[in-house]
Amino acid sequence: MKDTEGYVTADGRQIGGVLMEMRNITLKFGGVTAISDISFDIREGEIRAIIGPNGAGKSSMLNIISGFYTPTIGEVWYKGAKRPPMKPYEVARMGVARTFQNIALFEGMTVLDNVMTGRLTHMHAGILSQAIWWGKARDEEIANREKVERVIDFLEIQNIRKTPVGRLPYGLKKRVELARALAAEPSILLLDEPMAGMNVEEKEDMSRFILDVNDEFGTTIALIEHDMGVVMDLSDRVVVMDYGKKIGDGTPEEVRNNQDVIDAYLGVPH
Amino acid sequence: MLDAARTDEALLEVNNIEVIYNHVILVLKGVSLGVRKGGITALLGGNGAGKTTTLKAISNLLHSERGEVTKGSILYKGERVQDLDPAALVKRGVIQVMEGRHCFSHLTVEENLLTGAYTRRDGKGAVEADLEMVYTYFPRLKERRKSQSGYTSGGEQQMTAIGRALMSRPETVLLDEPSMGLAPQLVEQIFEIVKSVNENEGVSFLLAEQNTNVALRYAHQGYILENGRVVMEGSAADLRENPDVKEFYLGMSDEGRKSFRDVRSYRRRKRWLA
Amino acid sequence: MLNDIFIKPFVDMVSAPDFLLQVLWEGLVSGILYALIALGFVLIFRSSRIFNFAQGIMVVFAALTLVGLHAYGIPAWIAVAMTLGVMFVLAVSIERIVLRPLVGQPDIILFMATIGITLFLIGGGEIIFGGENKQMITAELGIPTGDTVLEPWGGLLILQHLDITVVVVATLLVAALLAFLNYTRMGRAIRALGDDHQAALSVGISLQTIWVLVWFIAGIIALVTGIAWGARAGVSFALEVIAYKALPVLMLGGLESITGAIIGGLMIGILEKLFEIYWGQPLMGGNTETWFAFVLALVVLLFRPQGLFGERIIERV
Amino acid sequence: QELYTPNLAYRTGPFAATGIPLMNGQADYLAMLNARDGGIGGIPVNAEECETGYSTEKGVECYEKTKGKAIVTQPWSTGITLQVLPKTNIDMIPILAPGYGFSPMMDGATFQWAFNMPAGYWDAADMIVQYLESQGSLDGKKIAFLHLDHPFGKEPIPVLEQLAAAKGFSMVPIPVGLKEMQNQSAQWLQIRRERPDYVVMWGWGAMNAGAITEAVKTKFPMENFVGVWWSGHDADLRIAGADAKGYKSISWSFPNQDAPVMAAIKEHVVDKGLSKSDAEEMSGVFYGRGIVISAILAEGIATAQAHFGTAEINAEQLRWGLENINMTAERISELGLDGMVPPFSTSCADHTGHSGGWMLEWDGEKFVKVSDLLTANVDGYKALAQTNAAEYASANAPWPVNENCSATN
Amino acid sequence: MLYRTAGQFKTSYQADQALFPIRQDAFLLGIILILAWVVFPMTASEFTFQTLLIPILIYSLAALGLNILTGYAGQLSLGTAAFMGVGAYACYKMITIMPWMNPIVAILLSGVFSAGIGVAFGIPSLRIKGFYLAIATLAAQFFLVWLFEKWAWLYNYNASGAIQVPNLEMFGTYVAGPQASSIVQYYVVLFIVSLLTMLCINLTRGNLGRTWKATRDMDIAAELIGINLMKSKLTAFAVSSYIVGVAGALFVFMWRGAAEPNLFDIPLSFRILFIAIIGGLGSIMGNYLGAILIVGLPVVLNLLPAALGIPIDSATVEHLNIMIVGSLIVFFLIVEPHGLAQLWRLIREKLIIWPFPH
Ligand SMILES: Nc1ncnc2c1ncn2[C@@H]1O[C@H](COP(=O)(O)OP(=O)(O)OP(=O)(O)O)[C@@H](O)[C@H]1O
Ligand SMILES: Nc1ncnc2c1ncn2[C@@H]1O[C@H](COP(=O)(O)OP(=O)(O)OP(=O)(O)O)[C@@H](O)[C@H]1O
Ligand SMILES: [Mg+2]
Ligand SMILES: [Mg+2]
Repeated sequence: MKDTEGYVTADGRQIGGVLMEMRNITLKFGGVTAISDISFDIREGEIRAIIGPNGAGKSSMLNIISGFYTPTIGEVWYKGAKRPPMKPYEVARMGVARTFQNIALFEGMTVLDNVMTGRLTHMHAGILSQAIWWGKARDEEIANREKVERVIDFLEIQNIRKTPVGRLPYGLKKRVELARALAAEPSILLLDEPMAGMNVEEKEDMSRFILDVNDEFGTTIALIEHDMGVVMDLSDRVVVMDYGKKIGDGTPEEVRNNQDVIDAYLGVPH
Repeated sequence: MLDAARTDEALLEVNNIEVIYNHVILVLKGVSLGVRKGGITALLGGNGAGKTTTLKAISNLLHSERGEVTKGSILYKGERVQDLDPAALVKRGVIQVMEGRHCFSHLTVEENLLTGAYTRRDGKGAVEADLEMVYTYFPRLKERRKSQSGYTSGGEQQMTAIGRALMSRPETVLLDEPSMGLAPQLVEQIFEIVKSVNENEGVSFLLAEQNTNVALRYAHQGYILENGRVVMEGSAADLRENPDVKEFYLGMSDEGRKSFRDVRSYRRRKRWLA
Repeated sequence: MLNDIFIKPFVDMVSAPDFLLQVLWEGLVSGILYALIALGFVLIFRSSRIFNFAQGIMVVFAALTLVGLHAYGIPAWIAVAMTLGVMFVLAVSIERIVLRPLVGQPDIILFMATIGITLFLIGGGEIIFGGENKQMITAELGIPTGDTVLEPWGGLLILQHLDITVVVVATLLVAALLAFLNYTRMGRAIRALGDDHQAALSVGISLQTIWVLVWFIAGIIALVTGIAWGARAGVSFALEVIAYKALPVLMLGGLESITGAIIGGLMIGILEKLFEIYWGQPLMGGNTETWFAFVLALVVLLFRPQGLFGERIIERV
Repeated sequence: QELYTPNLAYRTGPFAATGIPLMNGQADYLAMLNARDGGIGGIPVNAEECETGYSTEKGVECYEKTKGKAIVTQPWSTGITLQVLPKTNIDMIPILAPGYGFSPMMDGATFQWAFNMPAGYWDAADMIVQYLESQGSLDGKKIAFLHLDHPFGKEPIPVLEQLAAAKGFSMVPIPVGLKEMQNQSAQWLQIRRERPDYVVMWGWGAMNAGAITEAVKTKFPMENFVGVWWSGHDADLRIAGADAKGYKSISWSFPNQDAPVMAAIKEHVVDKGLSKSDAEEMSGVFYGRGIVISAILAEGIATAQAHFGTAEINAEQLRWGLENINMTAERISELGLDGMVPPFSTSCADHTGHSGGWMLEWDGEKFVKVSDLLTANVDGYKALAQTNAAEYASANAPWPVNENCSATN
Repeated sequence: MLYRTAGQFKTSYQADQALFPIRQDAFLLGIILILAWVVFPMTASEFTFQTLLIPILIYSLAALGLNILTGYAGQLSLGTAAFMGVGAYACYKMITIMPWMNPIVAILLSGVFSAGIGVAFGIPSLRIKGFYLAIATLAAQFFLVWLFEKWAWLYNYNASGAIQVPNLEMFGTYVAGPQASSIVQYYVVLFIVSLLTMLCINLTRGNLGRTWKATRDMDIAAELIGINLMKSKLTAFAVSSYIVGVAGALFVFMWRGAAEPNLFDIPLSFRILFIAIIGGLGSIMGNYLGAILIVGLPVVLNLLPAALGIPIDSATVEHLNIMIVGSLIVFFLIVEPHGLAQLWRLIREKLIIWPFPH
């Protein structure tokens, strides 16, 4: 498959060319090698899962993508160009949004404000305009509020709009986090265990949201998840990591029958 | 010993408790449940149902969150324990593994485990032996024993937290979402560990879980919490067969498991009460 | 100008080596005293993440209690024992009344609470002891007061016996503390508490016991500090301001490190003295000691945000 | 019917140690007058204290609180003095700041409402230099000026500089920060390096004890160490005890235990349990100074009462009284203050009085007089005072100046 | 159901973003404004102006400035007083160099200087966090106060080393200096404080406010979602120091009349920190509540014994005062760590559901 070529998924969706590519990534922390020489790509419109045992280096990989860690060796290519070293906020402004394994919401703010922060990269009014709440600042505020409300509706969190996030239960927090990421209208969305700590019903909801985002906005999604049911059902292609190495890469079908993957991670064929 | 340890003797009784946070937010609206000696009791329910709150009410960790038990009583071995401080409760053998890991991030993994033995007075040797036991349960921890736990992965922290609780040689363990964030084979493994600790050491468990499937496979007894109320209780086997539980908690419909991709319409939750 | 900054000070140092030695010695002694106050801070910070602003006033309070009790005719050493008793009661009451209801609150709230305690102790202390400057009962405690005069290179070096005693006692105290924290079960529990109150509670570490213990130890340190400072400059509430001196020490050494407190204290004590004598006084009108330590610490922090020996700040997502 | 003379006292805070004996002396003298004579001119004095803790902010609060009824303000700190000084022009209440405050206040024409008799800081500087000169020529000598780094500490610098130029000595100012008062090793190292012939100290509060202990430690010859009057507090010296023997302090007051007023206070106040003081404190310099301060105030009141023919005088009348004090030796002895304060008199143009003072020396247990009455050479800095006063007036324009007395100047 | 919000529906986001979406709040604010602009000035005595009204307003403003930095942007600062000092000295220099300058303009401009210095001292915050930063701000505190003392140009080489507010006129009335009357000064202060409060409300509810709060709550996450931490922290330092600087200028020009360097020392910083914290971090209204408590309480406590006829000397009152203030701080922190503003919010929540308990 060439970089620019897409492919068609089992359920008939058209996937585009390579959006993001990790080339020979190695990441070391002092003596610990969290990732060693991993390469893979994420294609436009794809739902790409990253799985592997605990401590395999999955979250670290996401952190590299979003610029929080700088790889010891290796390159990140984005939209066909090598990404120079960047601050995380610059990466975010290039259209990369994410959620976190240990929820990283702004606990002191309301749900609405949290989701509004997702739109910060789209708002540019100056400080004076904001101070007098007039002109650009005010228009922007209203326009973006509308966008945010759409996301809020979409994720069905209308009724907690004005609740401070600190008081919410875990599952809802995860949803708010997703809302914040979605509000940014990213071209690629990184989800780190979005369904941890949810029951089946909630996972179903969450799956639904993920699929819809992917469907409606064509957002590319990279997903870390431990629930094999979810991974197998949702993802188009799966990377499997173990101890910082890549041990498998392919469609869910291929991965689930890969003996290395079974040994290292699944335990039993799923 | 096996089932011999499991008796009908009530170890922990929660009677109709009400919990309020911050003086205004009513979270538990009369929850009653019982944990039998030597049993594994599962506490199920959706996000925000109040599972964590219930566990914290029992272990008396609510105070530091500005929560309060305003009504009802909590008895451990027939004795009222509401007014004890958490440390006293640990001395009595009740320990909680908190949701979301809560490791001491600047301590190494091994130091974390050793703090679990803080209340113990049975000598270094015994503690060492238990440390080895935890390491055989979780070999990954042995590899990382000298790392500061703040720098270990999510799953490793979860193992540390559970291992730390086991280090106190508890009688009763309150486990809050032990499977969260763990790789599938580890989830099974942890529940196996729970089972074997339960069977071999006679430790009773009260576990709050989202992973209903696994939880009901390992538990003897189950409660389902919705919106701060117990809406269903019974033996694990009964609950597994209940059609509502099947649909909402196990993701099974009549035709068997459905693909997540196929759940086309959002399911509206059916509430037993509300 | 450049000559004044880069050359002359060093020429001065070399040309009067006995004076330089004296400067270093004075710096060392002040450094040890700063470190002593910082130790109290560190201990409490480590066990509870409380930035205990009251440490300074505890020094005054301990010293005044000692002197006050002695003034009632109680023999010195019994007064010391009784003062320790008072510090224990203080530790228990602070834990009961202030800390317990505030478990799990944000750091800044606890910090404020300690300022509240400070005010309370100042007000209460002045009512009980009055504001007059009192004399430390140095002789009664058997602390040597004379001095030894050395003549290196034909110059003059005066070493106060009191200062020597302070250095020795402080060294012993630090050794004891280090042993306590590193080789005991309590030590580990203290560190665990610092990381996560809730989790510590959940494994059965009793906040109450540890906090009382830690505040009591801080009280003991305060008494030692109070005796040392009091012997130099008398005991009055004006001593309270020296607490500020401990802050840059903490910053430089790291908030949770005993070693850091000592090394930070010594570094600051010596460097600020050198700077004041060789640069501050000739070039800047003097009195640079009010800020030099802070600026030095600030510069160090820019390179090591957790101080020289502080725990690495764990930043993960 | 009373004379309300509030006192902005400071018995708390970092300077309490020095404040308490002063306040006690002040209070006890007025209590004695009330008990013995039924007050002044037949009406009792209400010398209520308002606690400032030496904080300027609290001081202003006290001023605002008391100014409604008060006939005088005793601000008790240079900071508070500076703050209320401009307001007195409008509120028309005299400030009584004996021996402290802003030295150009000696220009009574400009500072109509401010009084710092019997002597000001510039007088002190001049007298100290005179005394040192009497020990031998100052030409080519070096004097270290150890002072609190604060307006108070900097007050005498202009005069000292002037004198240095005139007498050929060099002056090295050594500031002590408010937070370094108890930890002066750097300053004393500097003194050791500079090897001055004399150290002159403008210290206050905890700074004094700090300096004296440091001086003992560094073996600075005590007899070459002289302080201003606020640096001569017995309790500060007692910490060093015999080691501080020879230390000197210029003073316009002296605690003469044999003065009749002491007996009167004992009889009417102490024995009735009305005093907050104790025997040790009462024998000290500061307690005695407190007495003198109240005596000056009382004398001002009495003068005004006599002049205006009414016992119940108001603030403006008291101003006249304070301007026309004439404390002759006879009057001093009449008041029972023998040997406690030098004679002086004030006028409309001269609000300081320039009484002069004695050099006191610590003999290991107490202060004793070691000089005859020294009087300052006021002419040396009169011009300076006038320039400063004029500057002050123009910076604070509109600033009413008392035209009537500029002629008598 | 006094505080009933049901039935007040919002039909547009604009309405929802109105300053006071709840009618009762708007009503309450109206009352407060009438009190502040009309009733107090008409009834207050000189003493009340000088010891309560004016200082409370100025302290509230200073606390508001600090609150922007600490409460909103999460950067703990112990150097507030020094920045007030910068504002005061800047204003003093401007007024003495350019005596024709309009005093209000000068006061508003002096904030610019403190904002500049604030940004300079804020730069370390990019690397230093939490208490380390707090102590680092003490470097600013001590260094600046030292500079005020040593740099004689700042106080025009006054012999006393203090700055003295000259008499300043505006529209034919004195607004500053000893000749100014309290009521005029009160209105000037009230005007400036109201103006800045208004701007702060807007800033904190808008985009910048969210950026700050995000930085405060979790700076790593904030950076990962696209917030430039440097910009966020430095704007917070700038805005905060601006307000603090203006408060400093008001402090000296509209109230104290004179200032010596050590006025701007640590106790003042702490005082303002108390106000911000007791009032409630991350709240605007809290600063006012806090200032009323911290400024008003000692005044009242001082008057109390006399009013009740208890014979107690003023030093003891002062000692008791300090003790009471200390214990009240602890007390309020225990009752509601998030301050009086939060207490009010809880009361309001209770009122909304009143008379039902939940
Ligand atoms: N500290 C708190 N302050 C206020 N409300 C709280 C607090 N902690 C929890 N709550 C509220 O209590 C309710 C129950 O929360 P709890 O954490 O017990 O749920 P849970 O069943 O454990 O959910 P999850 O499965 O998501 O962990 C939630 O609605 C939550 O908003
Ligand atoms: N900042 C860091 N410093 C040191 N070690 C780190 C750091 N970040 C991650 N590691 C180590 O790198 C390894 C990979 O961690 P990572 O969080 O990526 O695992 P993961 O695959 O996400 O695991 P999990 O499924 O448990 O979340 C772990 O062993 C972890 O301890
Ligand atoms: Mg992970
Ligand atoms: Mg939970």
